[in-house]
Amino acid sequence: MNKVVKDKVEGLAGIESNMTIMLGGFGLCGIPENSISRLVEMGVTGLTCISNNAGVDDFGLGLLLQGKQIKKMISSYVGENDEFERQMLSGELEVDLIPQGSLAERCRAGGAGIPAFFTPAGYGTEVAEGKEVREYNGKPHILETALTADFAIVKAWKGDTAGNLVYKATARNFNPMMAMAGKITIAEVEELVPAGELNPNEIHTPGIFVQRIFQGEKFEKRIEQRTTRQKH
Amino acid sequence: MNKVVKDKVEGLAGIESNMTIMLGGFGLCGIPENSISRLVEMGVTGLTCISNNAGVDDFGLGLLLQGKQIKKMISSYVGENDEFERQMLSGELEVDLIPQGSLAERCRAGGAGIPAFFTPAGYGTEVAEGKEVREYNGKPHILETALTADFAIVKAWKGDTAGNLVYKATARNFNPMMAMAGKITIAEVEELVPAGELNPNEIHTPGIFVQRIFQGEKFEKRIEQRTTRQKH
Amino acid sequence: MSLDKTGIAKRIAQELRNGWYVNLGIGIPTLVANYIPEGIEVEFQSENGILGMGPFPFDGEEDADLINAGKQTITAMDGAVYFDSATSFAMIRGQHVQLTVLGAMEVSQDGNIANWKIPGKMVKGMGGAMDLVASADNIIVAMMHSNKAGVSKMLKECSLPLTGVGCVKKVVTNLAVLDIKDGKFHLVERAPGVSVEEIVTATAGDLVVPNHVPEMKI
Amino acid sequence: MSLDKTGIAKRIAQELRNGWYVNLGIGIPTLVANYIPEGIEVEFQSENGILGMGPFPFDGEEDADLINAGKQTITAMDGAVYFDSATSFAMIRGQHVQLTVLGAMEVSQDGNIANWKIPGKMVKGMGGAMDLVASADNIIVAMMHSNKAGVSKMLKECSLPLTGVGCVKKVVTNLAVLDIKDGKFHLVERAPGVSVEEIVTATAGDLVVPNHVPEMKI
Repeated sequence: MNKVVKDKVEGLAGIESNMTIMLGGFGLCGIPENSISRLVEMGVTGLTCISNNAGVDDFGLGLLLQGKQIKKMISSYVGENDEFERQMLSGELEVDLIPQGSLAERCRAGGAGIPAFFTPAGYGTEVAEGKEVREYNGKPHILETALTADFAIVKAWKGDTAGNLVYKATARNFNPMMAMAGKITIAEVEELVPAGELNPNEIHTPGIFVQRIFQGEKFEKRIEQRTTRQKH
Repeated sequence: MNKVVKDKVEGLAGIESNMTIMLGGFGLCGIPENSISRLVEMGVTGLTCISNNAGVDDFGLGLLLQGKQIKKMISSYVGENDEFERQMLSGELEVDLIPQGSLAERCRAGGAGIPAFFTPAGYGTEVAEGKEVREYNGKPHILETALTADFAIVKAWKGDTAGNLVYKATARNFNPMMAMAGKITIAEVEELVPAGELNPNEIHTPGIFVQRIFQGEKFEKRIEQRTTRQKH
Repeated sequence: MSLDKTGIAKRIAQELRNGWYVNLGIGIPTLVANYIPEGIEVEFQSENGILGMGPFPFDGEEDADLINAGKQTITAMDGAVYFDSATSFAMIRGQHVQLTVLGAMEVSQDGNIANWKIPGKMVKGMGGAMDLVASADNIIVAMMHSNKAGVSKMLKECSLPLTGVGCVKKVVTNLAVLDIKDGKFHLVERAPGVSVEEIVTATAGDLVVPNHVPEMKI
Repeated sequence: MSLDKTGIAKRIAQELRNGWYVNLGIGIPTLVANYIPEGIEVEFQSENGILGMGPFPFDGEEDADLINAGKQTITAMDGAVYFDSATSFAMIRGQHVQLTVLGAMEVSQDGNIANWKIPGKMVKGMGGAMDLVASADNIIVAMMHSNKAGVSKMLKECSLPLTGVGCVKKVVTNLAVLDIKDGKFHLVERAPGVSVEEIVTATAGDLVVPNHVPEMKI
């Protein structure tokens, strides 16, 4: 079951303007850098992007914002991005803010064939407006629905030709759920190995969720908040 | 965060008659053998057991059935067990049969604070009786609720003192979800190692879900259907 | 001459398409794995937690921790992956599995299926079958056309408790290949040497028979 | 003399109990990790996917793939584990995390909290805060008693869009420790050298003041 495509060009073929795209990552950690740069090159516009964050001004999804390629962002946290704030406050950009846990669970639900579920998150806030409320265990919960996307683009540390993926440390974050929820899921990996080289016990995303895989050309892996301490 | 208890005696302390207990495993694969033998020794009765299967006549949960320790079974498949069938058909044993995927998801939901979710499984069957039906994507779904237990007992291949668990091959099955859904979760492992020895990237069940861990004395690991082929 | 179980499995194997993920139920469906057509690559999912299931292990190489949903010892192919039951049914419910093949006690002409319970007599449980039939777009039922007493299992309505409703679109039996649509069985192919009359007689539900019914090529 | 941020963190650290899993928000809450009382072992969860978060890395040892929810480079302790965001919030929503400490713009006397949005001015998003406050049984808010303009953040009702309702039970500010119950703030402790009058003045919501208000021990 060979899922390998040559590069980001072949990997992202078929993505068109006005589509809905999920992108893995938390901040700049674990984002599909090569695919984002390809989206810039492709010049597709009117995108609805589902991603926990919106990058920074000159990296990550910020690059798509600069080019006004995004019509709508579905995210949980969008600070650290001036251009984003400007477009949002001016009304150029639609923004749907979702509690982070609900965002993660809604993506998982989309991939898992669960069309809706109840969660306590957001009850009593504007997030709950128009949503069904039901009490369980003496506590109000709201009904949230699944999220899916035309394409999901995820970034993994290692992947094999069958599409199995392994993430590194906290670069895992939203990638596994989004991989499940794409009608077509594209994985860019730092290292692509033949099927059989990954230990089947240590794979995070089974290849069944991945339709295309390629090794990224170059990973800058920019750090957003470099915090360190001195050796004594 | 040391979760280690001495042995199965200390591990299962506090389990009382009439409690609800989840037990990991699929068939006889990945079942907490040492804990089951301890439940037999303890002689607790009136148990409600949530487990995908009910063991065979002389192994796994079959041992508890022999001693009439189980009041109710919540399972998806209970074949291969004559004593089970006898108790069920005679009405001695209450049985709640649940589609396997719904069982897995209901345990996960219990552990994840999701009180209810919609699934297509079982619509139009007796499983759906009395349950709310709602259409999503043109397809009817039924509302299923979360499952939790007083104690969850799981079996892992390796575990560390912080309660982190790694399962082997298909012995993983229901263990991870049940580990999440126990008010108190007990893990018996084949090999117990110091915290720091397991690769944090390769852990299946984070220690936060596990309250007690011990190394099992002895694992018979009985095979239910030994199927092989000849070397040519 | 009607097909044996192997014949049914061989015919179903012809339905496999390159790149599919396939879930095979216990019994006849399991045999399908032995007859994958040349040039076709598929991967088998077993709902207890493996994708990329391989053949049975060699004598003495069985691993108690590596079984399929039928509790049989198996092996793993290169590229295989293990996962938990929730993830397994996420694959199934989320329609990531392209084909499900399973057995049945009864199938009705509106696509209902019963295969998990005989009230008062036999209650093994539905296992993963209810999730599979409610989720999959592409379900093939593999079964004998009639039961051991000679009573048709292809019915107007199922008499046994249902496993799923309106979900079966194709049935392959020892006598025929039938499609189910518009609330009727449609005869598509007959087993080698089996007459249309035999199939009509053995089918209790409404059966649409075209002018020409080709013989299966196995 | 009111507390600085470090003082607030030190006071909150006294609330830690042995064996707890703790989620610390961005800002003052992060500092709590530096003042764990002797003999107390806790483990820190960061909602982007780590349990067993350690201190910042040494210069030159930063790993872009290992950050906390504040996007800061971190390290992992022995026994740490990484997981995906769905699992992370399963821990939070499923109440496996014993204590959540987070900041706020406003808290009301019925336990409501607002910390994610100033309409028309600032919209950063709620991140994980709504899940955290809706799920946790034990939430401590760490904040300054008043904003930079001197306006109280301890209100009868929040004026900003809410993050959660009826969820805050304890607030530690630069001036005091307050419990919230029965729809009122209750003064529990005052910061060293801070008078009850100062606290009363700085609290816009209803404040119950007992006869004796002990001074914090820091």
